Amino acid sequence: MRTIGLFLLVGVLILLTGMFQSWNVALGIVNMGLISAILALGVNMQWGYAGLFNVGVMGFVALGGLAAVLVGMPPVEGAWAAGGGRIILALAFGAAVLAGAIYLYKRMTPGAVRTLSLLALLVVGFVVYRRLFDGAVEAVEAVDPALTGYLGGLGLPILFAWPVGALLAAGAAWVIGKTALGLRSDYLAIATLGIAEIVIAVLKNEDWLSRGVKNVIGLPRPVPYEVDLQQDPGFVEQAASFGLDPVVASSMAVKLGYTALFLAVLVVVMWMAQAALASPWGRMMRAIRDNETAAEAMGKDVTRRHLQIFILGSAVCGLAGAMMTTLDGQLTPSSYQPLRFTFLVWVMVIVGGSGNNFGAVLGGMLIWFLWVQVEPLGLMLMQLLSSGLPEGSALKAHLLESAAHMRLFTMGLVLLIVLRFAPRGLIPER
Amino acid sequence: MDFLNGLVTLLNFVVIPATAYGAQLAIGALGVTLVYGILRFSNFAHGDTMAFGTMAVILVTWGLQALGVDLGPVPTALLALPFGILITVGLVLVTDRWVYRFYRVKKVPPVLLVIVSMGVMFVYNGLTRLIIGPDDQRFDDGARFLISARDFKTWSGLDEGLALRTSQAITIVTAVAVVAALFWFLNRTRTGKSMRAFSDNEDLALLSGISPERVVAITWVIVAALACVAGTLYGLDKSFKPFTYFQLLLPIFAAAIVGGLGSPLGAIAGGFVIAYSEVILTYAWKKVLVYWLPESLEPEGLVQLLSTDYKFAVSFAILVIVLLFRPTGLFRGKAL
Amino acid sequence: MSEPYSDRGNKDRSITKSSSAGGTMTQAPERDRPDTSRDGGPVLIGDNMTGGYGGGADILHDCTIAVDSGEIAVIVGPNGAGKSTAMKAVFGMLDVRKGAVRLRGEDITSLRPQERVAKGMAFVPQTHNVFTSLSVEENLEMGAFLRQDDIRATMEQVYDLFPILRDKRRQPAGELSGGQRQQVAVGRALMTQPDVLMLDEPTAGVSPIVMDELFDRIIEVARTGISILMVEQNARQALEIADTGYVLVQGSNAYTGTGKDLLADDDVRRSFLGG
Amino acid sequence: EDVKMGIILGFTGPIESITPFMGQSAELAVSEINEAGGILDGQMIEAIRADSTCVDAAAAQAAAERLITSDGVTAIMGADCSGVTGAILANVAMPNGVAMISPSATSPGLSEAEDNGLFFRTAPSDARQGEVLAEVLKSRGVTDVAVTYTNNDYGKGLSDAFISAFEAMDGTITLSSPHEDGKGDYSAEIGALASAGGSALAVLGYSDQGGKGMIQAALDSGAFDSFVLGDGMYSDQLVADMGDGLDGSYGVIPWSEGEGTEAFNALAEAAGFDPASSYTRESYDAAALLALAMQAAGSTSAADYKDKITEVANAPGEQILPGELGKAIQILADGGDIDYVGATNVELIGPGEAAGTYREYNITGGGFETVQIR
Amino acid sequence: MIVVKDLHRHFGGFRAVDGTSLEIATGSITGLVGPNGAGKSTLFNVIAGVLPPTSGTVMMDGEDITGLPPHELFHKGLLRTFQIAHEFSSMTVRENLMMVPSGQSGETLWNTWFHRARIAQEERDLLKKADEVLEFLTIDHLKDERAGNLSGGQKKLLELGRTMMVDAKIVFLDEVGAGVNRTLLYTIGDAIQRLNRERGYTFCMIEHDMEFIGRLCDPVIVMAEGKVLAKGTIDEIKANEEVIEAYLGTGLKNKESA
Ligand SMILES: Nc1ncnc2c1ncn2[C@@H]1O[C@H](COP(=O)(O)OP(=O)(O)OP(=O)(O)O)[C@@H](O)[C@H]1O
Ligand SMILES: Nc1ncnc2c1ncn2[C@@H]1O[C@H](COP(=O)(O)OP(=O)(O)OP(=O)(O)O)[C@@H](O)[C@H]1O
Ligand SMILES: CC(C)C[C@H](N)C(=O)O
Ligand SMILES: [Mg+2]
Ligand SMILES: [Mg+2]
Repeated sequence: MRTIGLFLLVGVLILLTGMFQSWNVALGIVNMGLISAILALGVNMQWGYAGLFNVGVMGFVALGGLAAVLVGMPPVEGAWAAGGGRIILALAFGAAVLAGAIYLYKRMTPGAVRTLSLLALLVVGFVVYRRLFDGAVEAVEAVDPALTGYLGGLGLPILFAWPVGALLAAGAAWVIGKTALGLRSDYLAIATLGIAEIVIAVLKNEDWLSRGVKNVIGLPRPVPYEVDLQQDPGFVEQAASFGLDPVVASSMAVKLGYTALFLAVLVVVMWMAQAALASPWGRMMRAIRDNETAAEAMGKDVTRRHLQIFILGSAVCGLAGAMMTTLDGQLTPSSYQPLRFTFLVWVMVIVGGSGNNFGAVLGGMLIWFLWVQVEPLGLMLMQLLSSGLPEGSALKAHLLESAAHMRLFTMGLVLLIVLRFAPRGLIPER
Repeated sequence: MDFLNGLVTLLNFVVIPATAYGAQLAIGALGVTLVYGILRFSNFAHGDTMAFGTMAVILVTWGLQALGVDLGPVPTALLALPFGILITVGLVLVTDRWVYRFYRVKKVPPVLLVIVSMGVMFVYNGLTRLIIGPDDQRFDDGARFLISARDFKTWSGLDEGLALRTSQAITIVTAVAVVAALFWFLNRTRTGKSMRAFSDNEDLALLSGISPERVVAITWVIVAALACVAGTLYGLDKSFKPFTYFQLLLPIFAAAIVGGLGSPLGAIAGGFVIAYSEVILTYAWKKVLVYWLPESLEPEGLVQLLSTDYKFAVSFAILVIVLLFRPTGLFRGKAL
Repeated sequence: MSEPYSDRGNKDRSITKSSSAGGTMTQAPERDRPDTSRDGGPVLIGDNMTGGYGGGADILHDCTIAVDSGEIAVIVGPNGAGKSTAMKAVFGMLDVRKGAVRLRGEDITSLRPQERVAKGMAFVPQTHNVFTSLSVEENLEMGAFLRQDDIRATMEQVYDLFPILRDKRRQPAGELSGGQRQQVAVGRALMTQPDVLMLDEPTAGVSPIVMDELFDRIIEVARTGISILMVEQNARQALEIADTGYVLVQGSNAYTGTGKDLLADDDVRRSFLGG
Repeated sequence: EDVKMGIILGFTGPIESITPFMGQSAELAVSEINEAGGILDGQMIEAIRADSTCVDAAAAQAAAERLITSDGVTAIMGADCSGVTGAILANVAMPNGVAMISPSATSPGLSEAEDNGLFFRTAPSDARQGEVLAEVLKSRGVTDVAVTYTNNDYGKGLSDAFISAFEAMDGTITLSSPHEDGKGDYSAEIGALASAGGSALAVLGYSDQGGKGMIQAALDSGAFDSFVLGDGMYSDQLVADMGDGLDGSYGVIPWSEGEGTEAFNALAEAAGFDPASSYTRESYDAAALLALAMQAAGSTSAADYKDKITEVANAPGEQILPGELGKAIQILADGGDIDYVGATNVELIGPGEAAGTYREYNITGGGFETVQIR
Repeated sequence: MIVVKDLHRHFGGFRAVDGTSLEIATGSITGLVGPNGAGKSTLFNVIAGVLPPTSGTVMMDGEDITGLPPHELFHKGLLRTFQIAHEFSSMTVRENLMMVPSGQSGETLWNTWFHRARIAQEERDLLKKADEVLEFLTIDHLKDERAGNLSGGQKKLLELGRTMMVDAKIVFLDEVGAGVNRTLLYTIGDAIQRLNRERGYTFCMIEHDMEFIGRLCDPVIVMAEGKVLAKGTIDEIKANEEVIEAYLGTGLKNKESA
């Protein structure tokens, strides 16, 4: 009941936005809200089901974004010729060295000999790798750096990027999980946070991969371009029959296209999450979250399950990341900030109600709505505050000037108020 | 001579900056670690508490300067510090009363407090900017250097300079003093022990007659003081800019965690681990090696292990590695 | 400690059997008893307490628990009967909806636990009863948190009672064995030097030799005038030393009487003491 | 009926300290026009601010979306940072057919972005600045420098351009090391750069961000004593803060000498803000150009006025300086032609971006001293 | 049969288990007693894979199981309870039991999406079984209560109940009796004997209640200071001077004679 009421509330908020601001704004919020909901679902799986404190959401989202580039952009021909093969070779070599090191570490008996041979392997491996890699990278990055300077992608339809984004994130999660999942709570948190920073550092600095901070813009789209629609007489006619301006209609049509795609993904993910949670699998996960020692003693392989859920949740984050980059139409690594891509998602999960999938979805939609709307809200707040002051007073001027900073202030205030009235989240776990 | 030149280079570009930065992180991390250790949550508002405290100090400093007060070579801000601390304590206590207490009484799980502290962070963030604006503020006066690079060169006759800033020296001394005091307080005094007892088992603390509100209040007072001191020292050394203080949050958390959450000694150690790993791994060792190695062995390249592009990533990689070998940090923190 | 040693033998008490669990008011045990405390009632009484956890259903139904100075009162009963709940209610750790808690005649129903400590009460809960990250010695110190005088002598007494703790004084209590922890917990409460000592299953998990020590010591403590209220599953031994025994069933007083009487009662033996 | 113009800048976020001035500049142009009677026969322009956050593409798009579809703006002055600018252009401006003029997005990549003729900028692409900077060094006989740049599209693009130009002139780059803005400490970067050596350090960053931190760290440790400064580093505040530490340093800044700039400086000072803060001039020009183009087209629809932007900005026509916007509107209303000079001598070339001239300056005695205009 | 050979477990310099060797015969109910801190729980934890041993081996039916993780031991039929109850506190009492059996098809994600009918069937059976166990332990009225809200003794019962959900070979009980009402405890004792006789479970139990031990256990092993002090029938143990001195104390003797 409460669930339905709250979802209705969000619906009404969005309708109001549509009526008082514009339907385009409302749809824009819905689209990002849907993506946020998926992201929140991913985090909720890790935290709400299994108690894994992943604060590296940003990293997985970014990997999803990378997938969008790698899948969607056309390959840069000259770049492949210049050194694409060699880069792949270098990377494969690097991976082989690491695998060899792990093999040695496992096979040899501990002692000075092992340490030395490991060290030797790694040092030699590193030098050779850099030799192979650096030259190739330089060559690739030299190909028209202002425009390309990277390898490009596969030139496939961008929708393929979504599963690929999930896979990429899952792969990263596997590696991270194998190494760091032994850590408890806050220690795992900071490790994932660190790893996310590393992912972003790679995206920012490996220009051959995705142009680094120079950004990739103009990603292909899964939906038609507004301009094309505006020029399509059929469409214009149809718009007119609804009494709509073709420009407005076109951008709404495009947004609705995204909405449909995102909604479809959300429904599938949600169904899978719900089915899993309501089954013995979900019960087992809750048991593990409650008491790992006891779960282990009851025959549950805690490590494996943690890894499983970590990979799954991260894959969902990667999926959402790819969707987001698709919606943006561009990859801008420097825009990946922990505040926006990790902590805000956490706010969504907790405000929504951790452990509850519907809560996560609600939190995603609601918090995103607020994140966008606190700007005018903050402005309003300041006008309200300063309305009593005499026109032209220095304080009033100062207050109005600071209005922009009320954005985060308002966000904080709203957050605190919501949590005060729903400390276990809006839709608590059972 | 060559050896000395090499040594001075090393000191000037590695040891001194890393130590000072490490100490800055450490004092910040102490605040974080204390909240974690006693109130049991990761306080995201700490960076912005530091910013707020620094702002208070700056405003008082300006006031003092306007009155014509100055301390000679020592920055006036130090005189303003006690006032700043008072203001910060006030803010933090009010926050506790209005915000955190509600959740404490409800015994909510720690993550919720983490999220609540994010809300507080946003509010402080707006507050600071509302009062002093988002801009850079310089407020250090007095002598900037204890030893400046140029003076050192003339004095020693070496090719390389060595610089030590007043603020760096103050920071290092403060860090050591504060951690010693805190360690003593928590482990030797009755109040300190009762705070640890409270964090360990709240109900049982109650049964021993320990007043929770008192413990919490003392904790916040200390934390606010630490935040104010850390922020001010940092601002003196670099400059004050609210946005940077938010950015400091990550390395501060990293430091607190590598050291072992809840452990004051750990916070100090963590600060240095983070600072040193950043500097050492990305330092181009060529210059030092040129002085120290015979000519035949002189390196061709820069002898830089990793480019500074990855500076931030490096410190986090170190952190992850440390945690893999010591899963609850260097000083065995809590795993809640 | 200034309480006079009270006569433990000459008491005329018989088993009172309540009509049904949670039913009508039972005859309150203290009414049969000659007045021993200063103002007429027992030193500590949880009188007709009704209440439960948070917003949940009531666990206690008109439950009355009392202890007089220098006396040992023992509560027994099946698991989940509400014994621990009754103790917590007396100590102010949950809301008592009906009834009252009085200490030396003074109504303390609305006092917070830490205020009750200041009034001379001490409590060892059944679980989570040590500070796991504090050393054994610090645990004991925390027991004496409100005391202003020199605590070293008391600490020595505790160490004499539980010698193993002396060896482990610097070790975090969380690293102790189950029985050792239990000893720390009791030691912590003794450090308070209370007038009323409340123990929730103090002997759970301690070895026979320590258990005997503990019971001996409890008698000794009571002789100095301290009132002792405890829950026990080692019911036979406990009732042997008890002045008053309470059998709780489903949150109500089922039987009340002297320890010996309860031990002699067949019903009680069979249903609650293991034959 | 008012004409609405959006001003999208990062009022919060990493460049929050320069955006207020940029916003004020743009509003200065707007109010100047309004005082002179507005455009299109007395329609007043209403400037509406929105927050681009500089880094959060999604939030920036949402803000732009709201400006256009809810507030009904018909032109956008902004955005500021190249990343969000690209996002707004592709996802909001183009679909809705609204023109935008960015005062400060300087990434070379934006030259090639698909824009349906709707995107312009009053700042030159960094490709050009890199060349100018290299020439300056060469003319001073400097052969080896260390480079540090802010790690974003602007810094990276500028340093790429500079390095390739400098190396083409046989210069040596000892080490090129990025720095992140807003970080706590730059000793690691300075350590590495100092060790690599070089007769000067080229700082291609922001004057109140990492760029400042780098200079501070270099001065404090005595690593470098001469700096070559990119456009983002031009700031009185910086020189004031560093004391005599910057004496002997030099740099370039998109500039225009002459009446236009001076007129703007006077206006800004009268309005009470610092005209020399980064991108204030460009912001004024961007807002002015939008208004003038509307007047020239006689319409507030971008479909009509977008082609007029280049026309009013470039010759032929009567030269228009800051402070003469009223006059310009009158000329246009009378069917005349103007060549908007503005605060930066705007001349739009190629895909609608400023050609830009640069001022080479020295810092001496705590002030800037022009060496020449390139 | 479990064979522990020269097992050590040290904490820093402290030898909690100090060269213990013992055997637990298949089909027996072996009692393990000893003073507080003798190393009994530590020994259990090492056998059950919670703590790695410092040295020494543990064999189960001829197979070396030293250091295997607990979940693998569970699959080999080795179960244990905890001295300090480890319930899943936010789950209901019934769920606490239903989660125990391994190999539930509903624990595989794939099945939760595509084989829902099979899962439903299994769940019905589990539910029935769980309810039976709860009834036996007299806490069936609490089946939908959060396990965290149980009383101290009830949690102990739940610990025991979990071992009754599956077919085990050997069950290690760490003071299940502490805090359990005596009347109920003897019912539990009967159940243990029945499981032992009818289903062939082997039990090894730590307990301080000598009467309870006496009723069930043969043989009884006494540990002290990390080593085995004595082994024998309950009467032998009670008569052993060393054991009396270290563990039983004279009080017991007095009481028995009294
Ligand atoms: N993590 C640890 N660190 C240090 N010492 C420990 C640790 N765990 C246990 N010990 C010590 O090992 C000894 C044996 O403990 P153990 O729990 O095995 O005793 P026990 O025989 O089960 O006693 P009890 O009957 O009281 O449960 C104790 O003295 C205890 O202090
Ligand atoms: N925190 C709680 N919240 C809700 N119900 C609780 C809580 N603690 C205990 N209960 C319920 O109250 C009833 C009485 O519990 P209590 O702990 O008082 O029993 P007890 O008599 O001490 O039993 P035991 O001998 O097992 O310790 C039990 O049925 C239990 O389920
Ligand atoms: C305002 C400046 C910080 C913008 C910068 N020139 C960019 O393109 O990102
Ligand atoms: Mg109990
Ligand atoms: Mg034990």
